[in-house]
Amino acid sequence: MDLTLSADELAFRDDFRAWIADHHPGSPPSNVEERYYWRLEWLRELNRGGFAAMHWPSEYGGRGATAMLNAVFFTELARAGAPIPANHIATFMAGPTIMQWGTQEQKERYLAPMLRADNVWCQGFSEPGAGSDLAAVATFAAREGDEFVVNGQKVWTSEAQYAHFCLLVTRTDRSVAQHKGLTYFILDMSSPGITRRPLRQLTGESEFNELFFDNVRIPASSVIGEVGNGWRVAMTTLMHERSMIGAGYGIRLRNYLTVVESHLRAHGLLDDPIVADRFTDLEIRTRALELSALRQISEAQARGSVGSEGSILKLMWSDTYSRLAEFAIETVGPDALEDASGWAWEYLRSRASTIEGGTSDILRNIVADRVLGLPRAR
Amino acid sequence: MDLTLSADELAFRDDFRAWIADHHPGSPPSNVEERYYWRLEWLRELNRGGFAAMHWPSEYGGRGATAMLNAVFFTELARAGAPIPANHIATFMAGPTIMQWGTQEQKERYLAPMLRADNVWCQGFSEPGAGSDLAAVATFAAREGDEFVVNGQKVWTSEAQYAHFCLLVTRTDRSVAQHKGLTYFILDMSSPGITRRPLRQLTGESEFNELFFDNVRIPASSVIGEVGNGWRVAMTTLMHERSMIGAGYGIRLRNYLTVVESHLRAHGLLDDPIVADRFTDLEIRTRALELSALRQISEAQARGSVGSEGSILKLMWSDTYSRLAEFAIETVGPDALEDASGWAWEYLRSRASTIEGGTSDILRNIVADRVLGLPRAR
Amino acid sequence: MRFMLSDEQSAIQDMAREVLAAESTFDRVRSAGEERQYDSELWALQRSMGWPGVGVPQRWGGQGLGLVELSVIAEECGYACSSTPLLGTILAATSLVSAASSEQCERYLPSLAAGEVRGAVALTADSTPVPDAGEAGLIVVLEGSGGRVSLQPAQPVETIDPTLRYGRVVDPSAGEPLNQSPIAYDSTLVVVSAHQLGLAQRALDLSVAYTSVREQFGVPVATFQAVSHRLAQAHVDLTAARSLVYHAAWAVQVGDSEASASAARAKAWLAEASRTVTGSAIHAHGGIGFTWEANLHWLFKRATMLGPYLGGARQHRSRLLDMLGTAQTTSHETDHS
Amino acid sequence: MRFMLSDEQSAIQDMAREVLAAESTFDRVRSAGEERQYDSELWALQRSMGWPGVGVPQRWGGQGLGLVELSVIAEECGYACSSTPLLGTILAATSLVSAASSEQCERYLPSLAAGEVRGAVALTADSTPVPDAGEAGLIVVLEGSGGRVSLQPAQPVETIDPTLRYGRVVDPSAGEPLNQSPIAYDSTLVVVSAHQLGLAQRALDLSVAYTSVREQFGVPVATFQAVSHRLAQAHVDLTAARSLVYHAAWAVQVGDSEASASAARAKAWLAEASRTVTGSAIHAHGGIGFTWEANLHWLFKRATMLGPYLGGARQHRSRLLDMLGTAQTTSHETDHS
Repeated sequence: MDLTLSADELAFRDDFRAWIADHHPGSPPSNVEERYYWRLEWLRELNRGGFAAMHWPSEYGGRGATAMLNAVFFTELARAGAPIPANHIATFMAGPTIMQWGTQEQKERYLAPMLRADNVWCQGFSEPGAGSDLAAVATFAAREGDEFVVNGQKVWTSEAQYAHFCLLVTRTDRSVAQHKGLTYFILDMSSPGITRRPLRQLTGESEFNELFFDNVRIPASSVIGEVGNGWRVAMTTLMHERSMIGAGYGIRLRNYLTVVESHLRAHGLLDDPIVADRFTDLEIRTRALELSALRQISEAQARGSVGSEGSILKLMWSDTYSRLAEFAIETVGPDALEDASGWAWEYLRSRASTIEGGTSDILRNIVADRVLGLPRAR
Repeated sequence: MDLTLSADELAFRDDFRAWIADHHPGSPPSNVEERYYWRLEWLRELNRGGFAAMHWPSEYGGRGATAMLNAVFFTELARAGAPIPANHIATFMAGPTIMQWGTQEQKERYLAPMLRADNVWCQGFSEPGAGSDLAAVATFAAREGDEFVVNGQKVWTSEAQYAHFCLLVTRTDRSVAQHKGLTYFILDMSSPGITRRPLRQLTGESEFNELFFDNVRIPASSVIGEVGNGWRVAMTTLMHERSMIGAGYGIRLRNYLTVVESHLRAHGLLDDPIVADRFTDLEIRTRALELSALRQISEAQARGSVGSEGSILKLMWSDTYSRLAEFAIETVGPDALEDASGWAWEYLRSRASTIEGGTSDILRNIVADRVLGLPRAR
Repeated sequence: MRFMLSDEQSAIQDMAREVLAAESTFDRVRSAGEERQYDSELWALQRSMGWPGVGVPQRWGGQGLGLVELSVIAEECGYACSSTPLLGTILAATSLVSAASSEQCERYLPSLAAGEVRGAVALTADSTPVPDAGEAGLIVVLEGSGGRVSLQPAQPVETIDPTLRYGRVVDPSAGEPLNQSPIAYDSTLVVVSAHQLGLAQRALDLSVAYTSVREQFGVPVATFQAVSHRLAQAHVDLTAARSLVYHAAWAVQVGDSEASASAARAKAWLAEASRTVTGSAIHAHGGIGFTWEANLHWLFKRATMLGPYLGGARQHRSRLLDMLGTAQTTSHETDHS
Repeated sequence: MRFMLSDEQSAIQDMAREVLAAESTFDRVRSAGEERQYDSELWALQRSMGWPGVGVPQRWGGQGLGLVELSVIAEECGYACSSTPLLGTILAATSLVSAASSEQCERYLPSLAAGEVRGAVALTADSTPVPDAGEAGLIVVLEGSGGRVSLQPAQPVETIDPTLRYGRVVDPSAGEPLNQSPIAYDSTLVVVSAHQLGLAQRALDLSVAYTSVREQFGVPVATFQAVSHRLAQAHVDLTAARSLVYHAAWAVQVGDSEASASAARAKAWLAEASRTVTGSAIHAHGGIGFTWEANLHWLFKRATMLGPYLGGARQHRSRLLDMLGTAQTTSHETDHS
């Protein structure tokens, strides 16, 4: 048990801290689209410094960083008030998946442009009829010679409005057991037959999209990891998604907590014992999440693999985030409910936290099943 | 909508209030067994006044009271600090079940002695392997001529140590669907082959018992409602159990809340804003339960039948009771955790509230299934 | 004793639900919300049916019905999440009925009862956005058991609930003083609680319907206890809510000694339960629940806005505790002969 | 950075669990509880293994290990719910190590480390029953960052947890003053939290095992989400608990700037989580869980007793808030170069 940074970690931290000081991207634009491109430019800048994908092997432009070093990276970003770079579906999901399952040609073609932000990626897993149930994917890819012809629909594809490529899970065989008939593709988003439709959320914004496929043709060379092997490839993607989650969750929550705390202190609201007690409970929950993320990184490193414990962090995050957003809107004052207030936005946005990226119900199934080893329902 | 008492209800209330004033049984003995017999004597006394089973038809010694009048009865008991009379398994479960399903001979033999407390009853439904699942009853009754021979085991039979008769659900046919092979008996507890063993609870006391049956012979004339019809008869018993529940729960909770409130006020503990806020929330929950019990009585009277809504009251009661017991032990002071304290007893006893008489999980199934009409899991 | 709606009251409920199901669909609510304008067609219909004057005595142009009937209407408007100035107008009319002099009643009630003037009710010491105050012609500002009636326009506020026009009182000391009447405040608490109950009941009903047909892993999602038990708990919480709201409506209406305590309980409970149940309905719907088109958000947003309005859960618990302290022995009597 | 037990620490944990699984079965715990006497055989064994002195420097007869190792032992004793005066004795020894003068250390530590004298730790301003004080020969009474060491016997108290001998300090002003040392209090908070973590972890493990085999309606009850999700949530809460406890152990051990805050967080969280998880285990077991023989109650009762001991959740949240106020900018740094 030793929570001090190693010499390497310290050296990196000092380097990166100095680098950020010289390259800080400043304040975010207020327009949603401009903000996205600003974060994409920030990815390019990080890439010039060699910081775009810390955890990638150096042969692909990364630093072969340990998960712990990656956590240091994110902590420094947060400390400097710098944004999380855009295109994380590329750097955290598409990249590692292609490294593990892709052909040499695919690696050469796709990996490097991700870090230069020349390729923006989105993820086409969820469907209206499937939701949390990947095995129920219905979007069908029919083989025709050297091509597959895709018809169907995806939902909840974030950043599809910017994306050049999509990680697409389809069904290619309806005659075998559900999760065996899946195939995983890289889809060029400029292919004819793709319709992108923004999905308006209860916040009024559209972070997500629906994608419709009408006879979209994909070359067979764009299959990742063999026809019929889509389930396993998709699991790789999801595991990488979960492995990046811990540090990111902790930072989001801590930053928000700090904003709430500053407001409460500035307005003397912590003099109210009930407010004080609830706030401090939320601080403890936030710290517990940060520490649990670090602990899981240590354990994953020792074990050499990422496990299902990311589900635990996600559950902690969504629970604490929802509580914090409710607490804030009840506590900060009567302006909180006004349309333009940041408090209102966080409060509304927090309602998605128990749904997006695996509903809390599904995650508790995973914890029960894979962590506790309880017998499965069906 | 009119929550004032009717003229009849008012007249009864005034009569009964005056009667109690003349017949009050005084303070309870501290010994558990003596207290039970004291409550049994109170049943006899009530019976002499004609109050032993308000809801029974007058031909059996009751008053044909509406559920609302019965609620008035219980409210007056609580107001006077008089105990709930013993033998409620007879008056609220065995009696109504025999009235509905019993033969003329059974009615004549069993009903009247219940109110005189000459017959004490217990309920043999639960089994170690069955728990909440009545259809899984394994205690077997094999027919031999005019008799059945019973072997098996029951648990959680409260007051079996005092009982002369037991409402016994057994399996008589293993070849048909689980809930079709059941038969319901009246078992004479003096029959040879019955072993009663007290079941020690985490409070250290033994409210409940285990019953073991070793070739216990029951005459076929003791079947209630036909061989193979046990499931339906048992449902009648359980429905009557639930119908008595509302008023009783409200009274128990309100009396306990009043004790807590007096203590808090006497020690100035309500000056603490967190304590005050929690206490008041519990008062609201208690009042909501009392009012919901009254509302359900009104609705059941209008509809002419008792529904599954008793489950809702039980859920409210166990939730509020557990919260109140925890609140009390955290709040009343450092003596609360001492062995002999009433606070400690309530706290420990409250842990059974989400288990006994239908676990909260089963009750939520019932609400989901029968009240909300959601599709069933299996 | 009969603790349920009378046949007449049930008939009012059925009629209101039927009318609103046809004339206040979520399509209508959504377009009102998106345009940030009331549904003027629905408002005209509600006026033609006399709803603004349901609780106003007949001599001032109303229907002269009681607080229970008013609560039924308010609940159904919550159930439909309808976008009209009805809530503020009945709140203003109700508080004037009990706190205005007969001269003031004469002056203000007929136009409120007819819906010619739109009303709202605010508290002096509270800057929580007031529903329907944004376009109200008359605002009752309550303070303690007294208050004032003011014709000064409020400052409009755009809130997270664009289906009602919220506002803040500019000068709480403006307007004519009213008589002392604790019932004015209690009545408004009951009406708002009833509206919140309707919002939550609708969210639960939508969830029951959706999860019964939506399939995941080959079965309706409602067959998973994670879903069904959450909805069952919501039903339990709304059973408590309904008992508290309608007991309060009756108690305030008949002047029962428990009236103020009961109104405080109802508002305290609904301030939390309405938001919790509507929020939990969003979760029960999964990803769809978070979309604009799912319509659940209108219920959730309004439930959120009405939580702190006229005092939130904590304030009413604190008021209740004071009342319990002074009326300890009588507060839980169910008989009031 | 390595936020997990070292191989040596894991070995201590494995050894402790193995010994206690054999020598502190629930049969032994139950008979100690029923007789209201410590398990003297187990205590002799713990003494022979040097556990009372795990955290005592070698020059005073101990093993000179750190707070992390001490927490591991405390957690395992909680896991076994063992009935010996070990908890009080290591608490007393630990607080003396940091707050006693070397002359006092010389005088008191060797006998505590050897288990010849049994110890306990109390707070001056608190009459919560103190575990192991009922038969302790030495009591450290902490007050602020100072305190006293007293040889005066405590007043025995029979509590709901008869597996430990509780007591109350008779005269908090008796005894010799100690040096000022905030670490004394922080260390005791960590050790008690670790013990509470062990209690809860055992309750969860028992529930996982039981619900995996116990059948209802023809399937293991753990296949019902009402059961499995409750256990999953308990696991999430204990994941948080473990992170907080072992971070606090490390931070106090190395004198990290976050030490006191981290200790307060651990105690605040465990005071509630330990009771909640052990209580929820009783429910998960159904009727069996409520019986004397199910043994869960020993865990639940001790978790309840230790909740308010050395300050409950509210007190530690309040302390934490004060610390956050004064050290706002550094409190959430994870690097401490």
